[in-house]
Amino acid sequence: MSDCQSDHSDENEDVITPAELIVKLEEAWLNEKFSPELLEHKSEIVECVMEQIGHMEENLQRAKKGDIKANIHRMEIDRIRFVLNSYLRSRLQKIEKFFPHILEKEKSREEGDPSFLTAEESVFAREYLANTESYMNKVALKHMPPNLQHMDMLKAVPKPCLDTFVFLNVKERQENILVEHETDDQREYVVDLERGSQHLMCYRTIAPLVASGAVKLM
Amino acid sequence: MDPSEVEFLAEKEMVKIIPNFSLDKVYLIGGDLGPFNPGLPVEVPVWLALNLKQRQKCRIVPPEWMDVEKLEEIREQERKEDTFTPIPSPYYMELTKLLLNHAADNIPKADEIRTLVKDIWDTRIAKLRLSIDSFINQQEAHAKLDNLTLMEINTTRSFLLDSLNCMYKLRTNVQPSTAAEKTMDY
Amino acid sequence: MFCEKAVELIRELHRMGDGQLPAFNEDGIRQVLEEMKALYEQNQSDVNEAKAEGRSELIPTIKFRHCCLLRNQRCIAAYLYDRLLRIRALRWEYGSVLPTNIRFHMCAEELDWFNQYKKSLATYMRSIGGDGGLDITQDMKPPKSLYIEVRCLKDHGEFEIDDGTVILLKKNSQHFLPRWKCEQLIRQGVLEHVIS
Amino acid sequence: MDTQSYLPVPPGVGKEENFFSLDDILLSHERLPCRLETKFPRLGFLEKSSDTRDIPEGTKMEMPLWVAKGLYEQKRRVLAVELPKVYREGWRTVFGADPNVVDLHKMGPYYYGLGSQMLHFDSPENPDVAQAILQTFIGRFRRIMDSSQNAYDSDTSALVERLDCLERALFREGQNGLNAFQRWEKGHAHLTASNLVINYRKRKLADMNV
Repeated sequence: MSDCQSDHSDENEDVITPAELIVKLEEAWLNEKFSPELLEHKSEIVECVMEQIGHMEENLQRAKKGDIKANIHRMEIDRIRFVLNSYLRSRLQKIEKFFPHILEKEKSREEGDPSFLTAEESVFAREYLANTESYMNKVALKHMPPNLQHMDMLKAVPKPCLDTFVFLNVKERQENILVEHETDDQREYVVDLERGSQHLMCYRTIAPLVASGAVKLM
Repeated sequence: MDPSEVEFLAEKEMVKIIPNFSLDKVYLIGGDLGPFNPGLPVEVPVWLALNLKQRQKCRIVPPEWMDVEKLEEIREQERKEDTFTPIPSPYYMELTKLLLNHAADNIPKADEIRTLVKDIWDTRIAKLRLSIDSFINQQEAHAKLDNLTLMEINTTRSFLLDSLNCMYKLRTNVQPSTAAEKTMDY
Repeated sequence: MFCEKAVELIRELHRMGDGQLPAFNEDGIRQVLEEMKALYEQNQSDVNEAKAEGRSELIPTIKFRHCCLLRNQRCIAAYLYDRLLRIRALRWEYGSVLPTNIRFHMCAEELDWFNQYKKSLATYMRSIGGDGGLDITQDMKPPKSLYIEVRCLKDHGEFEIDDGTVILLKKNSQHFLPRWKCEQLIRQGVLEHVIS
Repeated sequence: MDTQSYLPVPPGVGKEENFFSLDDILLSHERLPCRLETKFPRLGFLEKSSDTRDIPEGTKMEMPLWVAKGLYEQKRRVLAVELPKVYREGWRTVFGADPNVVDLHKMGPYYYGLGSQMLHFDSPENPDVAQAILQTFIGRFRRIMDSSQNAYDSDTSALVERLDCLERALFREGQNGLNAFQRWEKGHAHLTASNLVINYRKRKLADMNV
């Protein structure tokens, strides 16, 4: 990917239009909504979109009340803000659902690998863990016998299930995608994913394609 | 996903309106609209068309496919074929509802159109159930779902995905156990 | 059998499957903790006896009690964790100020957790995209740039709509308002959507 | 939908339980017929039929699944767990003939959950049990789907009464999808107060009436 969202490709930074930006936001929104795990953050998109909205809102300050043009702009802003909010909510919901695993993954991340959390999300996740652990301790664990005062949140909170099925739409043609046939391990087979075609299959097999943007979830 | 969110996506589709006001080009973040001139057709997203219509600032021109004869043809085709036939709009259901609810006076034979679209929907949903049943029965791992629309997927999404998830887990039971036993299950 | 009290806590929550928060069962928790204390002490003494006198036949009993201890721990932890999920939901359904009758159902530590959660969420929301931030607890439903008829269920005071007009929300008054502006107030039960 | 903010920890289904899942805790409270293969000193009071100090080796008694799992060891036999009737050959044959005739709620209500959990205990029958519960699920799927995608009526309610817990959850999910669509289809997607707010208000009223 080479657009305003990838911070590690400065040398071939392409300019994208605001319209393309909105398309990217909507795609990120739906991918996040439908993928069982937390996806890589898209804070560059979020920031660009917020900048656009802020800019537009500033202009609108000068508009007259009841101005039809201003009204149209406001309606559009409301729509974009909904997508933005819903996208960020989906992420927060997953962070709350899987926090020990997400933090563990961040910890074991190699230097230079992309982070899945934004800095702010990371603060939120760490606070959520600390808050929850401290609550459990104060109310119950510290009153338990010495050998039972510890609880491993990693084991207690369920992991995201990557074997879940997803619906997807193909953006870039893919060849030889391995499908594990459920009734027989020997009967694995491959499929080609034609551009524009739609499929129902296991998330684990296509997770890299969601990450690279070759397919989008629907 | 809530159906209102699918409808939200449908509202981005473009539709032709005939405005009764004039306005210069509007430079939206998502692209330019207009200019608007009284009596001259112009394409706008459905969300805007409906708002203008509610404020009596335009007449909506129904999409070409929203026509009794065309829909009858589609219905016959849908009934004849076992697979999902290509549909003229990926948001046919949402657009029908939106336009008929808010601009019925601009759409000839609105009631007939409502019935036809509902027939098409019902036929497709019945097919969808058949394919879900065979997917589960054959314990498939992949299905190609061309021409299925988002709203159609969405009505059965949670049910289908949860069912597949259960089946997957029960399938894992059948394979000789390799997973390490969890130690915290007391 | 041991751990019956602990499972009773779980049943109590399970019966309220819709996510409501029953009163914090302090007494139930205390009883489970007491049972754990007793099990632990019996085990300590049996472990010592097994070691000192070589009575290895006590081991199955010790293991049995240990299972019970772990079970009790799991039930209490699951009880508390599920309550947190319900309390979290309140932040999203009600906003940051909870009605007294709900606060009444929470223990002091739960209130602490709730306050900290509110704070973390607020910090996060303020930090989104540079200045000003974004209130993501708003816009829960897609905007409908359409107007709807609403009736006011209680006095709410002045209310500004998007074109800058200010209207007075008086009990039983009816208004024709942009739909998205009403969403939050309808969820809170201040306004009611009137269907003609 | 975003507005349904309470998202409980789901059950694990299959062999793994979710530690925090209320459903899984209740499932693991199901009792299993067991035979103790060793003496349990000083626990005699747990066994109602006797008043001895110890539970002697060879005692047959029912134990909750969590005890059985906790004590079970493959190498050293502490206790043997009997397969509940519904998973044995007799019933497997009945299920094989027509899984739809069985009242899985009466026979369960955790038919799939408990069946999967039984695989933790070594038995030559395990592959057949695993196969039987999978085939039962597949065999009953069509009816659950069809009924969950139709309006709720007396026929459906009779069917739902005979569903196991997992099937009921699926049925509800199907109904939710259908209801959400129908509500949308009916038009003006009526905005309402949050469910939690309404329920609390109801309870407040009930409290006042006391």
